[in-house]
This record gives sequence, C-alpha cells and structure tokens, in this order.
Amino acid sequence: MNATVVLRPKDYKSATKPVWCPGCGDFGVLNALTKALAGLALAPERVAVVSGIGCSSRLPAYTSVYGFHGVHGRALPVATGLAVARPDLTVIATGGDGDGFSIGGNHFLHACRRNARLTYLVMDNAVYGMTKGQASPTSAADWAGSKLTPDGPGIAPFRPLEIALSAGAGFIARGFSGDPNGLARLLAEAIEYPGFAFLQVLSPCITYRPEQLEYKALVSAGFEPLADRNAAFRRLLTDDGFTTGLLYRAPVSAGGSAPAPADLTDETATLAELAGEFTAARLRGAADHES
Amino acid sequence: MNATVVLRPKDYKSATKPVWCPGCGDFGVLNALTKALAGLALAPERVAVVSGIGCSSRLPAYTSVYGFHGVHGRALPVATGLAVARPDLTVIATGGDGDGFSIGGNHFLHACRRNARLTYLVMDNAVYGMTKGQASPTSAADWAGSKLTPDGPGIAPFRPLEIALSAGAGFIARGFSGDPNGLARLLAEAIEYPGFAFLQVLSPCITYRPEQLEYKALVSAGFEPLADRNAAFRRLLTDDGFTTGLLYRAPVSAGGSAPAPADLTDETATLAELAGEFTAARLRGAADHES
Amino acid sequence: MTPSFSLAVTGSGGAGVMTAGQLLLDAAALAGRYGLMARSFGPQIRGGEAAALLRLADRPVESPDDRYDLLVALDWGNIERFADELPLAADALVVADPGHGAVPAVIAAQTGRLIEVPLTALAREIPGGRPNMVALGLTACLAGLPAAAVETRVRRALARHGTDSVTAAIACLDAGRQAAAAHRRARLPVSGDESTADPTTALDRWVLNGNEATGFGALAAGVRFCAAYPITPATEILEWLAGRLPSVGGRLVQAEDELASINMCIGAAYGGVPALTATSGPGLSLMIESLGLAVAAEIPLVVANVMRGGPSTGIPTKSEQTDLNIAVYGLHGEAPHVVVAPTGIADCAPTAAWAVTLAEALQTPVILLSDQALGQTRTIADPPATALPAARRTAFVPGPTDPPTAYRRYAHTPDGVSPMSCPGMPGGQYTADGLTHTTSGVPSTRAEDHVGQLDKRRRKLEHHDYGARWGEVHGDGALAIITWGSATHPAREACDRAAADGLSVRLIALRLLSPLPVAQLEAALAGVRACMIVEHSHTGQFYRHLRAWAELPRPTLAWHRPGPLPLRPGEILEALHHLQAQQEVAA
Amino acid sequence: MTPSFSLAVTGSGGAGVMTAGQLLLDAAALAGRYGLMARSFGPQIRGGEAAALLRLADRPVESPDDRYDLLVALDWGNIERFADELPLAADALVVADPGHGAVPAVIAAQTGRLIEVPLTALAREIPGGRPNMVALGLTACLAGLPAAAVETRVRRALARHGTDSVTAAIACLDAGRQAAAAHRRARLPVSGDESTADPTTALDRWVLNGNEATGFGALAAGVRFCAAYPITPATEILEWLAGRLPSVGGRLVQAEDELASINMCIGAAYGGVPALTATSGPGLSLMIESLGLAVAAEIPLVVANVMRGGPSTGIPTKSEQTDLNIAVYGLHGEAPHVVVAPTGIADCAPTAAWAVTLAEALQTPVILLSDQALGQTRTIADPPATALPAARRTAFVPGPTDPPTAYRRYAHTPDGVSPMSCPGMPGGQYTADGLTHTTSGVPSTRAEDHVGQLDKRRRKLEHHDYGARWGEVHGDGALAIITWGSATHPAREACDRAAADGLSVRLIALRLLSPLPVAQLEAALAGVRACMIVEHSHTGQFYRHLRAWAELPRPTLAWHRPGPLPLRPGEILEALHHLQAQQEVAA
Ligand SMILES: Cc1ncc(C[n+]2csc(CCOP(=O)(O)OP(=O)(O)O)c2C)c(N)n1
Ligand SMILES: Cc1ncc(C[n+]2csc(CCOP(=O)(O)OP(=O)(O)O)c2C)c(N)n1
Ligand code: SF4
Ligand code: SF4
Ligand SMILES: [Mg+2]
Ligand SMILES: [Mg+2]
Repeated sequence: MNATVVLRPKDYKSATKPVWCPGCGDFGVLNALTKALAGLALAPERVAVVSGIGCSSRLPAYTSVYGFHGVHGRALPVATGLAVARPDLTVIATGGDGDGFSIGGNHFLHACRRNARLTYLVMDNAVYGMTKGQASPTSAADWAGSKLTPDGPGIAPFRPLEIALSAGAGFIARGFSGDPNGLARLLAEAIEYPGFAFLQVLSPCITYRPEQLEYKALVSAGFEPLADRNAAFRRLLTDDGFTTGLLYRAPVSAGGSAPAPADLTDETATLAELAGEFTAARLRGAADHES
Repeated sequence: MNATVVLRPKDYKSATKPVWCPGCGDFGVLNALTKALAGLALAPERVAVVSGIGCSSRLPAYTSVYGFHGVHGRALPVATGLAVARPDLTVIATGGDGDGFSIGGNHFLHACRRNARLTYLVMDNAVYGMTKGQASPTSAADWAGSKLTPDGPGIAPFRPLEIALSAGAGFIARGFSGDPNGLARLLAEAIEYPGFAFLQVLSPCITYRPEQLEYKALVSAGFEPLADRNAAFRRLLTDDGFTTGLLYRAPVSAGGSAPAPADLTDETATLAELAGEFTAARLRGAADHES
Repeated sequence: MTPSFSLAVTGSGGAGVMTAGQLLLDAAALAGRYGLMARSFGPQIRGGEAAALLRLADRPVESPDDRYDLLVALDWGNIERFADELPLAADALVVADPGHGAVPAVIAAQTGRLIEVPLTALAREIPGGRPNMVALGLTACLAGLPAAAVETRVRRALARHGTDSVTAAIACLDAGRQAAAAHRRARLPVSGDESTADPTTALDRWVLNGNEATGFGALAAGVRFCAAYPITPATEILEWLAGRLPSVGGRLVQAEDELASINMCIGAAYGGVPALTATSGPGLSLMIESLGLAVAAEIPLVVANVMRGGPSTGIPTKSEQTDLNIAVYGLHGEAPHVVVAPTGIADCAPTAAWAVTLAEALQTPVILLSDQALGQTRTIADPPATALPAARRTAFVPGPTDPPTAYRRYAHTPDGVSPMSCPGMPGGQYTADGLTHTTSGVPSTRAEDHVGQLDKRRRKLEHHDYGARWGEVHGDGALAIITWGSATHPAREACDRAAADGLSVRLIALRLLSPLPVAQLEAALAGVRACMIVEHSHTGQFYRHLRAWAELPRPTLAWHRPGPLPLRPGEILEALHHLQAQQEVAA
Repeated sequence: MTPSFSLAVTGSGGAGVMTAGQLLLDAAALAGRYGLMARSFGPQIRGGEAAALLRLADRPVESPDDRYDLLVALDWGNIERFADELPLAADALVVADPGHGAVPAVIAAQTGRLIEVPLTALAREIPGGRPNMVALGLTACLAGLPAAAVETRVRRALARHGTDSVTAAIACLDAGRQAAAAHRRARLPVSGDESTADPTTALDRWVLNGNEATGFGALAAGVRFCAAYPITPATEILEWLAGRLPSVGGRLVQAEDELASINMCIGAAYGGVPALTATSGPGLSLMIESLGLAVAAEIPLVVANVMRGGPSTGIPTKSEQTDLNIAVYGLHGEAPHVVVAPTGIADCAPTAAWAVTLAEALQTPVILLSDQALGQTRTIADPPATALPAARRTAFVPGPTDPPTAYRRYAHTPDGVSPMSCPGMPGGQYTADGLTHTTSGVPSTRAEDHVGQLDKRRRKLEHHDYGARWGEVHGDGALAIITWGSATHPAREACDRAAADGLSVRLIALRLLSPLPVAQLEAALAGVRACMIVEHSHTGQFYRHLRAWAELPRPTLAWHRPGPLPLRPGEILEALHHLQAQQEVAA
C-alpha cells in the first residue's frame, strides 16, 4: 500500500461475507473497527487482529489486515506473543464473552497484569452464540434460556470491568455495538494507549438473546475517564452494566510495565561468545584472566 | 472412628514425613489445619483435602483425612466436583500461589462465582518453590531472584483478595502460617461458611525467599470482618498485603448460590420413563392422550 | 442389499426444511418403517441454506445410500454448497418450484427426471399455508408413506400452535400429495402405502440420535454426575443429561472450560459418584493431562468424545474418525486406559452403558469414541433387546480397625483391581496421587513401586474379561473387512451387496479399540486370506493401530478417506472388488 | 569396550556432594579426560540426601556403566534410597568415614573392599576445611586425575570466596590425596596421572548438560522468542535462554501456564520470529490442542519436551522415554507434524538446531524429544564438528499489487510448502485459521478444500529431504539394534562389547521419529536377520510405532523397561546374547 493513499473504512474490510445472523451486533463492531483503523490511518499490513473461537471470533477474516483465528480462549496469549516479538505492529485481540471470560479467563487476568501493548475487545452478548445459546459467564443467574442450565446458571455473573481493574489493567472501557461511531472513538483511544487496553462491547445476539434488542434503550454514555484506580473502583460500585465510555485510563505503565521490545537483528558474534561459556577453558579461568 | 472419641490435632496427621524444607511455612499451615479440624470435631473420614502440584500441594498426604493430590492448577475443579456430588462432606482445596493464581487462575475466578460449599486455602510464598524458585503471580515486579526473570518479572503482582472480591467470593480472609492458632480460628470459620470461602495464607519459603522470615514483623491482624461488599472494596484500597484476619463475610448466598445437593438414591422407575420419551408412540401423542 | 428410498429436502434458511424432514422421519416411524435423517447446513450461523437427508426402508438401516432417489428443493439458495453431499441416482427425481427459477446446472447435469411443482403458489392458496408442508405431503407420497401417518404426526406436532395451524398444515399436506400423485414413481423399493409392520412393535421403536442414546446409556448404567462445557457436535449429550439427571438424583455442572469439566468429573468419581463428560477433539485435547491423572490415581470416569473433522477447529459440523490416535495414544507416560466405540447409532446406548461399567470395574478412564454421523443423525431403531449393563465398583470393605491405617488403596491384586474406598468410609482414608506411589498411595521414586504400579495398571486392563461386546463378526468369507464406529454400517451394507454379487465377505467391527482385543481379533480372522481396513480418516489411523498390535492377513488393504463427506457402501464395495481382483491375479 | 572408571559420591543434604562431584568432572575436563555426571536426590525439596554419579574415560562417553568402581560416602544418610541406583562392581572400593557409623548392609553386602577414611576428622584439622573437599582430593587421586587439574579447578571455583577459602580447600585436597595414596587401586582403567591429551584441544571441549546444549542449539539456529512455564526437568533450557536471548535481540516471556506459553510462541512465529518453548509431559499435554492449531494454520515452532517418568506427575526427577506416543500420536484429527530426538547429550545442540530449521522450512510444529537423562546429565564432549544449521523460512514475495488480494497463504505447491507472509509485509495479509480453509485461508466445509489441505500438509512432510540427520548407523552385523534418544549410548556400548565378544551387531539410532523415515530405516536394515528394539519404556511405545509403519525383520525382539533406573549397557548386551542364542537354535 502506498502511504499517501487515504484509506476509508471499507478498505479495511475483506471480500469474505460474514457468517453472522442478519442483525447480529458484531456487524456494528466490525464497522467501528474499520472506522477506527481508517481514522488512525494505520497501514493494513501493520495491523493484526487475533481471535479465539465463537461467532464474534470470526471477525478477523472480515478485515483486510493480518488476521489470526486461533483456538477457543487463547486469543490473548497469541496476541501477547505477537506484540512482544513484533512491537512495531498494532495488535488487537478480540472474541466473545465465552472465549474471553470463561475458557480464556486466566489469560485475561494475566494479560491485564502483564500490560503488553495491545487492545483487547470483547463482544459481550452474555451467551455462547456459536454453540447455540448456552449461558456464558456474563449471563444473569436466572437466565433460563439454555437446555444446559434449564433453571438458569444460578451463579453470580462475571464483572469484566471490575476484574480488569483488580487484575491491573490500565485502560478500561465499555462500548456498545449499536453506536459504531462512539465505539470507533473508544477503540481508537484504546489502540493508541501504550499498554494493555480492555474494551467490553455490548453486542447483542439477536438469535439466542433476542431481548438484547432492548440494549439500545438501556445503554447510556455515563463514564467520565478517571486516572485514579481507587476512584475507578468507587465508580464501579454503582455500575449498572450498561454505562458506556472510558472508565479508567492509568498514567502510562502505572499498572505494570510492558516487556521491552525485542531487537531482532542477529548478533552472531555474540553467538560465538555464548558457545565459549561451555568450554573447558572457562573452568580454569583462562578466558577471564589470560589472553 | 467412634463418634465419642475426642480427636486431637495430631490424630489428623498421617505418618508420612513431609518433604518440606526444615522451617518451611507450610508446617504451620498443616498444624493450623489439624487444629481447626480437631476444634470442629469433624470425623476424619468425612473430610477431604484436595490439592494441585507444588511444595504446598503436598499437604493432603500429611493428614489422616481423605486426600487428593491432583495435577498442577486443578485443585478447585476437583474439589468442586466432589463438593457438588457429595454435599455431605467437608471439602478443602489447597495449594500454592503458582498453582492457584498462575496456572489455576481461571478456576479461582469461577469458583468464586460458583460459590460451591468448600474452603480454598492458598499457601502464598510469592514463588514457585517446587521448581526451584521462579517468580509467581504474587512476586514483586522487581524481585530478581530467578534465572528465568533475571531483572524481575516486571509486572504488577496479582492481588488475590481483590480478585476474589471482584469475582464474587462470599468469604475472604488472610492468615499467616507463623500464627497457627489464629490461622486455625480463621480456617474453622471458613470451613463452617456455607459457600465458597477463600483464605490467603502468607507462608514463607525459607529456601528461595529467605527474606520472608521477616513476615513475622510485617503482619498485623488488622481486618475487621465486613458484611458489605463495597465496604470490603474500600478497605482493600488501603491494604498493604500483610494485614490478616477476616476481611469479608457475605450474608449467606449473597455472592451466588451453591448448586443444590444431589440426591444419590437411584430411581429406576424414572429411568424407564426416560426411555419412554424415545418411543415412536410419543410421536403420535399416544403417551399423553391415550391409555 | 437393503431396499430403501433416499431423499433430500433442501432450501434456504427459514424455509422449514428441517421441520419437514423431521416430520417425515417421524411419520415413517409411525408407519412402521425404519430410516434415518442427517442434517446439513451452510456456513451461516443461522438462517443459511439447509438440507435434510433421509433414507427410509422396511428393515433397520443406519448407513446412507450411495445416491439419492429424490430431491425436493423448496428453493435453490446456495444449492451448490450441497452438491457434493447430494449425489443423485441416474434416474433420480428432482422436484422444483418453478417460482424459484431454473434448475441450477450442478443439479440439472445429474438427472433428466425433473418435475415442477409450484410449492409456494400452492401454499399461498391455503390461509396460513407453508410451502414446506406442501413439500412434506408431496415427499411422503412419493416415498410411499401412508397419508394417515403423516397427518397423525403433523397434528400432534402442531397441536400447541392451535387448530388453525393444524388445519392449514393438513390442507398443505393434501395439496402436496395431490401434486405428487401425478408423478408417483413406478418402482418404489419400499413397501406400499399400507405398512405391513405390526403397529404395536412399531410404536415401541426408538426414534433418537446417537447423542441422546449416549446420554441415556450412561444414565442407565449409573452415571449421576456430569460436568459440561458445550462443543459441537457433543453438546446434545450434555443437554440431554442436564434435563434428566436431576430426576434420578444426579447433578450437572456447567464448567468454565474442559480443564475444569474433566477435573470436576474426577472429583465426583473420587467421591464415589459415577461421572461422565462429553466433548469433541479440541476439548479432548484439553483433557489429556487430567486423563493421565485419572489413570495414575485410578479414578473411573467416562469421556464421550464425539468426533468431527480435524485437525484443530477443523469442520465442527461434519464427521470423521480421526481422534482415534489421540484417544488411544494421546496420554503422556505409560497410561493404559480403555477406548470403546459404538458400531452404530442405536448401539450408542448399550456401548455408553458398557463404557460406564468398564470405567467403574477397572477404575480407569474410558473414552467413548462416537462421531458426528452417529451423534447427530436421527434414526428409527429397535430398542435394545437386553437390559443395559449397570456399573459396579470393587469397593473397599473396612477391615479390623486396629491398626486403622492399614488400608492400601493401590494394593497389588491378582487382577490388578484394588478395592476402592471413598470419602465417608471410616478407615478408608488415603491420598489419591498422580505421582508414582506405593501401594498405600505415598509418593515414591523407587523402581519397585514404579514398576509395580505400572504392571498393576496394565494387568487390570489386560486380564479383564471383556465378553462378547469386544466386537461384532458377521459372515465367514475368506475376504474380510475390519472396521469400527460409524464406518460399520456402510461397510456392512457393502458386504451385503457383495454377497448379492456372490462374493462372501466377513465383517469384523470392533467396539473395544484399546486395549486392542488381539486374541479375539485374530480368532475372528481365522481362515481369512485377504483383508481390508475401512475407516473415515486421511492417513489410516485405525490401520496403523491394528498393525502395531496384531498380525494382519497378507495382503491387507488400508482403505480410508477423510470427511466431510460420509462413507457410502458403494465406494467400499468397489474397493472390495478391487481387492478381490488383485487376489485372483495373485492366485 | 570403553575403559572407564565409575564412581559415586554420596551424603546427606548440606554435605557438599554435588559440589565435589561437579569439581571432579570439571577437573577431568581440564585433564583432557571425557566423562559424565548425573545427579540423584532424595524426596526432600531441599537438604535431603544426594548422590553424584560419575564416569570418567579417555574417550567420549555418554552411557553410564553397569556398576560403580568406587563409592565415597561422606555419611550414610538414607543410603538405602540410592541402593538401586548404585550397583557396585564385585571388586568395588567403598570409602567410608568411620565417624558416621558402620557401613549399612545394602552396601556392605555388595563388596568386600572397604577402607575407612576419617573425612570429617581430617577436615576438622584444617581451619575452614570441609569434608567434601577432602573427599574430592581422595576421589580424584583414586580416579587417577592429576592433582594439578583438580587444584586449578578448585582455585578458580573458590576465587570469589577469598584466599582463605582457597587455602583451606587446597589443604583438604592434599589431605584427601594422601589418605588415598595408601589405597590407590592397582588396576586403573583410565590413563595415568599425566594426561596424554592435547591440552589445547582439551580446553576447547564443551562441559555442559543436554538442557544447556538444547538452548544453545535453538538459539544458534535462529530462535529469538521463548515463552516459558517452569517444569522439571526442562526448566534449565528456559533459564539458559532467559539469560542469553536478550543479548542476541530476542525476548523471553514467563507465561501463566502452558496453554499461554504455546500460544505466545504461535503468536511470535506467526509474526515471523522463530520461537521455542520447553516443557515436560504434563506441560506437553496442555499444549496438545494448540499444537494442532499450529499444524492446521501452518505455524512453525519448536517444543522441546524433556521426558520424565510418567504417567501423570509420575517421577519428575527421573528419566523415561514414554512421551513418544503423545508426541507422535497425541493430536486430534489428522495433524502431521515432526518429532525428532537427539541421540545423546552432545547431540542435543545440533538436533535442537535441526528441529528449528525443520519447523521453519516446513511451517509446522516440531517436537524435540529429550529426556531427563540427556537434559540433566553433564558431560565432557567434543564441540560440534560442523556449524549448526540455521533456519530459513520460505517467505512470501509480494507479486504485482493489482489485484492486491491475490495472496494465497495456503496455496498448493509441489512440495506442499507455501510461501508465508507475516505482518508488516504489504500485500501479504491473510487470516491464519485452524478451521478447514481454502488456499486463501477462508473457512470452508467443502470436501475439495479439506482433502486438498490435508494432502498438502502431509505432502510437505513426506517430500522433504531430511538428509543424513534422520539417524545414525554403526556397523553392519546381521543382528541389529534399533533405538533412539538416551537409549542410544547404552545400546552402542552394548554393541561395542558384543563386538569384543566376537558378535557383530549393527546399531541404528533414529533422530527422525515422525514422519518415520521408513525407506532409510529399511535400507539400513538390509541384510539384517534378527533385530532388537531398545527403549526406556514399559510397554514398548517405540516398538509399536516401528511396527505400525515399517516392515521389521523377523524375529524382532522388543526389549524395554521403564524408569526410574537408567538403561545400562550390560542388560542390553545380555538381551543381545539371548537373541543370538535363539537365532542359533532356529538356524
Ligand atoms: C476447546 C473448545 N471447547 C469448546 C468449543 C466450542 N465452542 C465454540 S465457540 C464457543 C463459545 C462461544 O461463545 P462466545 O465466545 O461468547 O462467542 P459468541 O459465539 O457468543 O460470539 C464454544 C464453547 C471449542 N471450539 N473449543
Ligand atoms: C502442567 C504443569 N506445569 C508445570 C509443572 C511444574 N510445577 C510443579 S509445582 C510448580 C509451581 C509450584 O508453585 P506453587 O504453586 O506456588 O507451590 P510452592 O511450591 O511454592 O508451594 C510448577 C510450575 C507441573 N507439575 N505441571
Ligand atoms: S448466533 Fe448470535 S452472536 Fe452468533 S451470529 Fe447469530 S446473532 Fe450473532
Ligand atoms: S522450597 Fe520453599 S516452599 Fe518448598 S518446602 Fe522448601 S521452604 Fe517450603
Ligand atoms: Mg458470546
Ligand atoms: Mg508458591
């Protein structure tokens, strides 16, 4: 791509037709992402979108940037390896609430701590869409819509923002797929954050959670960006789960420090030196004291 | 065992000699546990201690109750399966900070949510003792004592109490292995809690973290039990990591509801009925409308 | 050779293809027929094109046929997606709605017998009418099903939607039947309109898929705990159990992942409660470490692994037999365990029950290898002739209480099975361990303990009497097929057809895959001069497994191909003839 | 037959057994000798009893001998724990400190040659003296090492502790040597005090264990990313890399678990940076699902799996070759990948380097199967004769930019290897996928795509020219041993001894375990009449693997036994004679 060419959102879309149900919230997320990338004028070949498995995790193939569609729950470690090995890239991890908070929960915890430079966008529909509608960690305790939990999961829902904050994430926001422009702005800010940025996106599953069509009426852009962790905690104590916006943005590297970038140039001289440490000569100190 | 026999702490110990280093904090935990069990006068055969892998996870074999020494990081799901299938038992899961917060982090999150009736005791020494001293999630960012992270892990330490609270645990406490009596009291309370009870125990590794011998001077019994989740959060905002005691005790089942106990009696009549739902007769409604 | 009638109903999302197909199969059951129905979908999560693939017969049938006799297209949406799966017979009938445009080339090229029926227009004439119900009436008529059976089934199915719905549907059925009447095929391989089947027996037959049968078998044998993480195509086992376990005093827990689900089962089973989980390849991969723990700590449990196309995420909705390697050889260290597989859809219930009894008897994990074709194909089958086996564990009986710690959980016994205590039993306390241990369960690094326990765990599997369930043997030809799982029925039908051609072929289908029943297999092969290994895989995993352990006849031909297309009798028959020709040249 | 001297130093925790052993080996290196040292510990996490197990020789040696010529006991703490591991030669010398009580029966029963040396008392006479240094002086003398070499090594090692320490240690060495002088053995199989080795060459030799060698080989071949989760006995690979990667522009990340570490490697490798992780059985089990992803998405990476006793947690500190099954057959679906193994400690470096080049050339995961015996035994070895191979990936070269989306990541090519782009390359954008996909990487459920990609992935492995590294063949006897990994050196020594007895035995040691190099193997077997498969396992995993794929000579004897005890040449030789005797009866 020529750097002087101005890219529009549609230039970040691929020719592949999404498998999503008509009306699925994930379309809005795809739109917001392409808008954000166009807004930041990032060259498509310098962006990588990494996902797990689920309806939402199909997203990478619908973009024209580099994509990685891995296995269920492991988007974050793949993205971390890529971001650490290739700090010159823009790395975005994405997927669903099942992928990220159920099977992938441990990586979520540790990615928040590790603070590698990447954005994590979770399309939260409080259900496992891909496997036909079982309860996810964010499903309400009394949601009885799945044959697997006919009386509802019966346990307290997972609170993504609180967990992210407890675990040490430095950038925490909530968006709504029904507001692609607002979401695009949040995403652009997340992408520019020089550390781990977490974005929960309410993205309705119109097939297995048709009641989520009401989200439009429930969401409100109520978060005011806070820079103080304790203040963010206090703010979350009254969160209704539908407030959108940027909740918390830590001063850079407050929450940990991203691993320093790798310098990928070969230094073969050093390699010979490394071999030297195995030699018997070292055992008598020759290498240090003589010659 | 005869119910009228009074059991002393040593009756809860097995004849197996611990592999622990002389002076390891885990000895204090073993003492506290046997004291707590004796104090509660629980019949040894009605108690099960389940662990993962690590120095600390060796504990079950040193007791005279039922033990399960599983694989690394999976103590909680084993304990959950046992507690759900056998609600008549007292189930205690245990292990180290690596086992519980690194590889086992996801189960920790979801066990807090699930609120099955069991106690989870983590012997936290901020190191992987068993594998000779690598950084664990609770190691300080600048702890440079391991060859694997010669400049320190460089990332924010894991905050077990905050995570437990965010994840929905209803009973959260911190103890110290150097105070077996205080720890025994906390443990007894945890065991009696009718849901998931989490107990972080500062348990020095004198071999790979000899500086932890100073813990004795650092800990202070400062927590006052709170019943309000928000109050507990506020309290943690000023936690120094060395305050011991019961931080939070939710009114029963506030944090979720434990799965209802299984009734393990066979109902074979029902089995025949279940087979009936496969018959062709059902397809014409015969079973419902006729005969 | 099974006289049968194969048909497909296809159409876009929302056209009601699956409803029509399902009602047709149900009606066939009520009419005393046998049959099966598979489902195929396009890539859309929902609302994409779909195909209901049926085969009806007068005798039990579990294999798809080579080609379809009838294709009813509600519309042509993305039909090319299904072209591979829908080979048409040379004289197949294609029914198309002219309102949906010309017959696409992929279909038109295959057959000349095309009739146009304005399904949509006919439905529109009926208030509340739907084209799929017209298609149902038409298809049932062309397939020779009695109108009464279809009506009975439709009345029952729509009852809860009210009388108007029922009336409209019945009118649609009639319209469809009338449209068909003109085109009724002359040669119908199934019996005529009036079924000769004994209606009482027919009504006792089971209409179910392999996943439901698996759930039922497990529950019948004694499973009372299930930990679940959903995955296609295994979820229905979990969902079936979720609805039924509580009514027999059992419990199901939805786990956070498969690492948790397998360990929850271990916990429950350690606690004395027979446990099962169901998964597919990706989930099984995650359970591998903990299955090794169950082997070492001697914990009974069953993993029902419903195979799908691999590797990795592969093709979740299609069938393959390619998790054999991981199931048998996937554990690290020396970890003997049991792997069994049902030989058909109906066989899922007894084989699942058997798996539970083996796990409990041998105190070891058992992997039950089902697959998408067995799990998600619905069939009409005779209920099991004999009661399903029920599980029994060799339980610890407290000895004299003095000294109280004398219990040796992992004691050496002649058959390798040591009495097992569980929490609650006084005097039975021990610590189950995945570390190498003594007979008491105390960790050890000594050679005698390590070798002793390795020997014991191998012994209990090798010395067990697996009885007659190890496999099925049909016929006594000097040519043999060895096969397993969902390949069994197509292979068996190939043998039947070969017999009709005058070629006698012996069929050996294994249920016990590991430990491989070498003695039984070699006995079953007595007198065989040439042999063919049939499986649904790319590299012949089953063939390699057999080679590794057994002496096979020479020559032995390894015949296999991967998914996503199902194995069909004709291709196996062709390979058989090829083998026979080679034999004759050699002779 | 290698003339050599085997000795053990034992004692309680804190006695300094390992320091003495290590300094002895180092001194032997300085003296131009070859040798090796294994370590054995009791169950205590720290401070328990320990044994340093050495063998010294004038020629390269990597196998332990059958029996020990010398045992030096600093004390008798829990010596019975080591009895199995310490078979003494009939004429072995036992040196004991009378201050620590009588010689325990397990030792006394084995030999009559016992001498008492008051090690502790001697040390106490020297200010700052330590018994282990006395023992070192004594042992070095009995083993025929020049005093100068020991002194040089000790001076260097203790330099940072100050002159007093050094002086005290040198005095202890002297005291030990004097005590030994009286008991100097007459027959010393290694050369005399003054080494004849060329000192320059000797100083170039490497003193290292297999884990360090593995780390070095990987780094030399181009690995620049490592994700780590510690596990015994693999941790040293990770620790070695952690210290060196930054200096060559690489990075190491400590992961939260093995699910993360393998996926981090996938991410880095997808990004174009050669990646490796190291683990052992339990960790490999957790990586299985993601290894399948790497196969399907064609991501190069290396997993160095250092085997330990299994199953489950097993015996983490002891060696076994029992992860062969999981490494070769452990993935679900059809997931062809590469499995290689070093044939010795020194071979770890070139074979690790080769593993990296194979991964990068074939765009697939490679499992490097090392084991505890290779990884944690320290040896004196000649440095690699030729430069280690360096990795090269077939990279995408942008074509004409119009149309820009023409890149087909998974294009069919004659050799199955498709040019691979990575982020940063304009025009190379694609989505890597574990779902069945088209040549462009777009998910597909079509038969032609599924079969096409399965064929391609198998083809790239089968068509690759693996060159001469596939294995080693020594000798041309009509009797052959086929073996692999750490069994190679004991087997080779058994062959050498057989030759000394007049029996010519061919040795075939495989480095390439999967895909099995059937043609090369069968060629190497030309003229072989009987064969023996040697491995360190309970059930003969390697034997089954060979049977599954290759035609083996008849008869073929499967000889194997599990850990924790190491394989020794004598037991293999015995089996060889047994096989030969059978052959003669049959002839
Ligand atoms: C290891 C493994 N377990 C289970 C599955 C089955 N599976 C596929 S997607 C999915 C859940 C998807 O839910 P979510 O991440 O919320 O995505 P959504 O479909 O709702 O967008 C599951 C359980 C799998 N592919 N791999
Ligand atoms: C799957 C797996 N990975 C790694 C290991 C190696 N391992 C054993 S114990 C341990 C960490 C123990 O740390 P912790 O839980 O804190 O226990 P401690 O020894 O400190 O008490 C590790 C990494 C293992 N046994 N299994
Ligand atoms: S099932 Fe739900 S989440 Fe999946 S594509 Fe359809 S609407 Fe979206
Ligand atoms: S290494 Fe540390 S944690 Fe382990 S037993 Fe020793 S002191 Fe305890
Ligand atoms: Mg979801
Ligand atoms: Mg620890």
